[in-house]
Amino acid sequence: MVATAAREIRDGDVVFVGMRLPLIAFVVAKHTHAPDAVGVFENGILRSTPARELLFTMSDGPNITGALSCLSMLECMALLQRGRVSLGFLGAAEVDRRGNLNSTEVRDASGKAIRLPGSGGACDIAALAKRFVALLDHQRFRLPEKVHYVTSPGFGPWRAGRLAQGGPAAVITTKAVLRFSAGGEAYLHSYHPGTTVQDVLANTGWDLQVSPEVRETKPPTRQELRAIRAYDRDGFWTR
Amino acid sequence: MVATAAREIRDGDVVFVGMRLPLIAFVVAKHTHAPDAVGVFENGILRSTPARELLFTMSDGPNITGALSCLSMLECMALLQRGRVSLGFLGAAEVDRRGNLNSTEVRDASGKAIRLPGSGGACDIAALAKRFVALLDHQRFRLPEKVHYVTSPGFGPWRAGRLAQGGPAAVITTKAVLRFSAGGEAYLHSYHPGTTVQDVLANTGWDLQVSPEVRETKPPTRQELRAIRAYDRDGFWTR
Amino acid sequence: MTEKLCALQEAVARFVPDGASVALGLQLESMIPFAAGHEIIRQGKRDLALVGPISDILLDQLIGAGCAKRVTAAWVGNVMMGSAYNFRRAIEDGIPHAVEMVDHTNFTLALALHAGALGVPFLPTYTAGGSSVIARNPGLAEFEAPFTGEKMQAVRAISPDVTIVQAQRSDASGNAHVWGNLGVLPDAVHAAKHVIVVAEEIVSAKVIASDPNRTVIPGFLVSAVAEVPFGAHPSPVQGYYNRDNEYFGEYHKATRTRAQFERWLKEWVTCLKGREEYLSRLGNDRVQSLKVRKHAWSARADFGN
Amino acid sequence: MTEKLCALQEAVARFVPDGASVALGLQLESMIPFAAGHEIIRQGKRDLALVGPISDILLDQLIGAGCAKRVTAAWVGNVMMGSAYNFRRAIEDGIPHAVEMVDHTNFTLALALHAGALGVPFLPTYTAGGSSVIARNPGLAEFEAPFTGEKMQAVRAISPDVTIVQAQRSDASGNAHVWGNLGVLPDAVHAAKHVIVVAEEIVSAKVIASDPNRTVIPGFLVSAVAEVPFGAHPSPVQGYYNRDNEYFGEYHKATRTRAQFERWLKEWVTCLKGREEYLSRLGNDRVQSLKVRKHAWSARADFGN
Repeated sequence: MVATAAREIRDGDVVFVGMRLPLIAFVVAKHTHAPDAVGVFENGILRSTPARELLFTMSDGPNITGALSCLSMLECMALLQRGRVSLGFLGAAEVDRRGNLNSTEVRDASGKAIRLPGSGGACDIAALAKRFVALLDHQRFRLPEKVHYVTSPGFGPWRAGRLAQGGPAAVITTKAVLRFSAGGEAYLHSYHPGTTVQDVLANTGWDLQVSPEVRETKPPTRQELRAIRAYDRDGFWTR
Repeated sequence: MVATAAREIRDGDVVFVGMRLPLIAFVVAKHTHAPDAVGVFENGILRSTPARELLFTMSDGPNITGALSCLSMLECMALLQRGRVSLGFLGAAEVDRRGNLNSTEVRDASGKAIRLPGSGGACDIAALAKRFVALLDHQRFRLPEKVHYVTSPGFGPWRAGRLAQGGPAAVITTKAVLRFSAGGEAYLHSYHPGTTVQDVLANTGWDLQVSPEVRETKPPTRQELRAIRAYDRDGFWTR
Repeated sequence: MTEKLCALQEAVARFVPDGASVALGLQLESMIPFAAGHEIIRQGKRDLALVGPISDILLDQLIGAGCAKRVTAAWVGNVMMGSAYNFRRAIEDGIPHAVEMVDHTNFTLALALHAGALGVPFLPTYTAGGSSVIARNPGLAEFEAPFTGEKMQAVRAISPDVTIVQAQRSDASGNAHVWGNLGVLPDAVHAAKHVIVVAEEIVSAKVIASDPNRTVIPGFLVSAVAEVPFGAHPSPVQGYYNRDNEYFGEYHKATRTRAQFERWLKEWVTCLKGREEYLSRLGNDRVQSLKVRKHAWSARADFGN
Repeated sequence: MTEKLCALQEAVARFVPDGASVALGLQLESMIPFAAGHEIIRQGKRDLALVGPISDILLDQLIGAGCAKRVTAAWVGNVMMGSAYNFRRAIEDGIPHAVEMVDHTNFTLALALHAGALGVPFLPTYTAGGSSVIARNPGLAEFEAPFTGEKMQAVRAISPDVTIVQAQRSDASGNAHVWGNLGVLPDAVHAAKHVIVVAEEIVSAKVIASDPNRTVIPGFLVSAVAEVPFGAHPSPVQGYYNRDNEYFGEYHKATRTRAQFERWLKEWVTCLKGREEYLSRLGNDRVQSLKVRKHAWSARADFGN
């Protein structure tokens, strides 16, 4: 999942790096195919070199030492709003058929509202990055036909007037990679090694379209695995 | 003129210090009766101690060395707009009966437009400081009944919704101090030593009201003169 | 300049009245003013309107202790571990009492404070269109932009009654140096009616004046400054100490139930007099192990002439 | 990071095309990029739309040399001496040709660049109401604010084609340290399509990375960086050299008439190849006398962990 996420980063990209797993994906990309990518962190940090030690949060000391610049959150968000950010990463608790993301409030089986942490910068990345990629733990209840709280908007009428193209470029789950048609409908692009198309469909909350070119996700290369292991030695983020 | 301007600064004031003469007035006030005044300079500098050497511009090295803070122009102007600036100083080429100031464009005797440098921060100080004081070279053509370009608005209908009270608290000229009635009309408050009420009236472009309590401007004290002379040794600003 | 140096107890007692809006945790996961937050809890402050983009687990502690009436934030949780249980209990079940949640995004919250700092009632943005965030937050509204006529979102200004900042070093007048990621700190300082600075160390005015570009917090905006070494633990302060990751993990495990949290709160906050007792409880070995050892000094800049 | 280091000649030739909007003189009276301005004059650039709050006498020189089609500024003159004669000749009498003047106040110009930096079409403000500035500048307009309904002024965004900044030190990728008063520099850098950095010295990436809070200009926004010692003379660069006050006085006296200015321009700009010849002309004694002697070093900050 982390290696697949890292591959979405192109060399030279200005990447808006969200909390948690994206922190690792950025480091892996920098160590492999995208040495010239620049990372933008919403706390105000810009980095052109990967942090030397494992980060638990983006404000950890090693992410500041040797940073390219330490700005304010406003200045980093302004990069997004000016269209200077080529790719944004964010996590979500739920993703729906139209690419809407929810990380604020879900319902449990009984219909009771469960409160999640909220948007952070997720809504901003979805609204303003030129491309964005969402990361998701693949479980059926996390892929409903329609989320009931839109933290980060996907494809829809509000696209007009926004800088972004609208909707995720990819949703990378623990089982698969979903992409979106020009019409804004999700489809199965690839399934990870160890799973199957059937398994993915059975764990998705709507009748997920399957690309005629569906394939197995390219497994992590030795180089990628080495970068992940070297960075997250104890497997805190990547077990 | 400089001593009279300095006296408008109260101890503890946050003073927006404009270009040229106000730079000296601030230093004199700090050295005499207002040691706790804070100076805000539109180039981004905040100072709580007077600069140790004579300044020709607010961005001269000595105004930066030992400054309280170096910010951006936006942050300094925001102090004004938030109502955190108790007093602003500005120069002008013309002042009219209603306290409108012009430092952008005047007409010569033939009616030809003469281009002056423009507002700088003058309009902002007039619009947003809680009180402001204008400095003027007292000549009849510089005190017309009505300026034809309002660089810095005085008393008028646009006051509604602004933070400032509107209009100058005082206009300090080379001959006199003008203040304004509650209705926004200028009157002669005091005339400087060496001049007379008649002289001031003869050199003002409208029928200037005279306060029944009109008096001679208090001459500079020895302490004030000492502070001016110690700072502007060669008399560049204060001859 | 007036001397504003006082004990943290006094600063909180004077400038954080019940019912106040309080901005804190301005630099996201670093330099969170935990010592000040714990003092707020110990003094039993009530009905606070808490403002902060994230504040990691400090918001959760203040909510669990019953200090908050409202939370205006973009993200409330435990950044490393996920959910924050007190926050969930308050929102889902009204335990210990109901708390109003005003959801922002990081950007809209940054803009709200920026509007406060600029002294304008709102600022325009393209973010949040089409989201439920804008639908549910009355401080966000669609409007038509002048000049272009396009639909944009307006973010209403937030001007906190008090902003609490953690700084690396300050002089006795509250002129403070801060470095590392700044988050929303500059705007939260400028937008606030009062500012409390909690500094790792109080230094001479000369040290601060030697680098005015580092003086992110001008003292004349500051109401009180307190010296509290290790005041941000378990969050990190660049150049002073690292993040205590284990502490965040332990907190997560130790606060799953309300009863567990009450025990935790007693042990780590209400039974302690202040930061010194807290550090004793933490133990010298742990404190020492967190201190910065690999120094990385900034290249010097010449402010001479 | 890509290497962007080049000669100033090349930077100007590539990134300042005829007709471009060019922001410069961002820090008011200090760190004005005179060397870059003179290169623009030597290369005979035409129809430039100059943007700057003040730029002291550099705007006057560019106008006199016939490079400007439009000037968008808050104040154009000689700060120490008063009027700028070329500016007056151009506006009053169309000499050497007519120039369009768009008047701003310092604050509205700062907000226009801030809007450009934030990526929004306008920003709201309370300044300039009731002035002729707003009446004559189409980039300023009254509108009704959302939420409060009050009348405010909208300032239209300015996004310069190129921003030219003077920096104290930069690495070869354009990551640059700037200290002292910042003026509108941060916003002008962020708002621009291209950025040219003129640095007093090029230093190693390590020096720059040692203090990320000093890196006001992130290299990935920079198109070209040139090393030009004394590139801001006669304006001052904190820590490097002081203001050459006499030069401003001499310029004032030497440019009263068009013929005088033409002589001045030949002597100081068009007959010289570049900054080295300019400094020879200035003379070693004068250069040495301006150099900073009373050093005042910043207290160090620890970025370690």
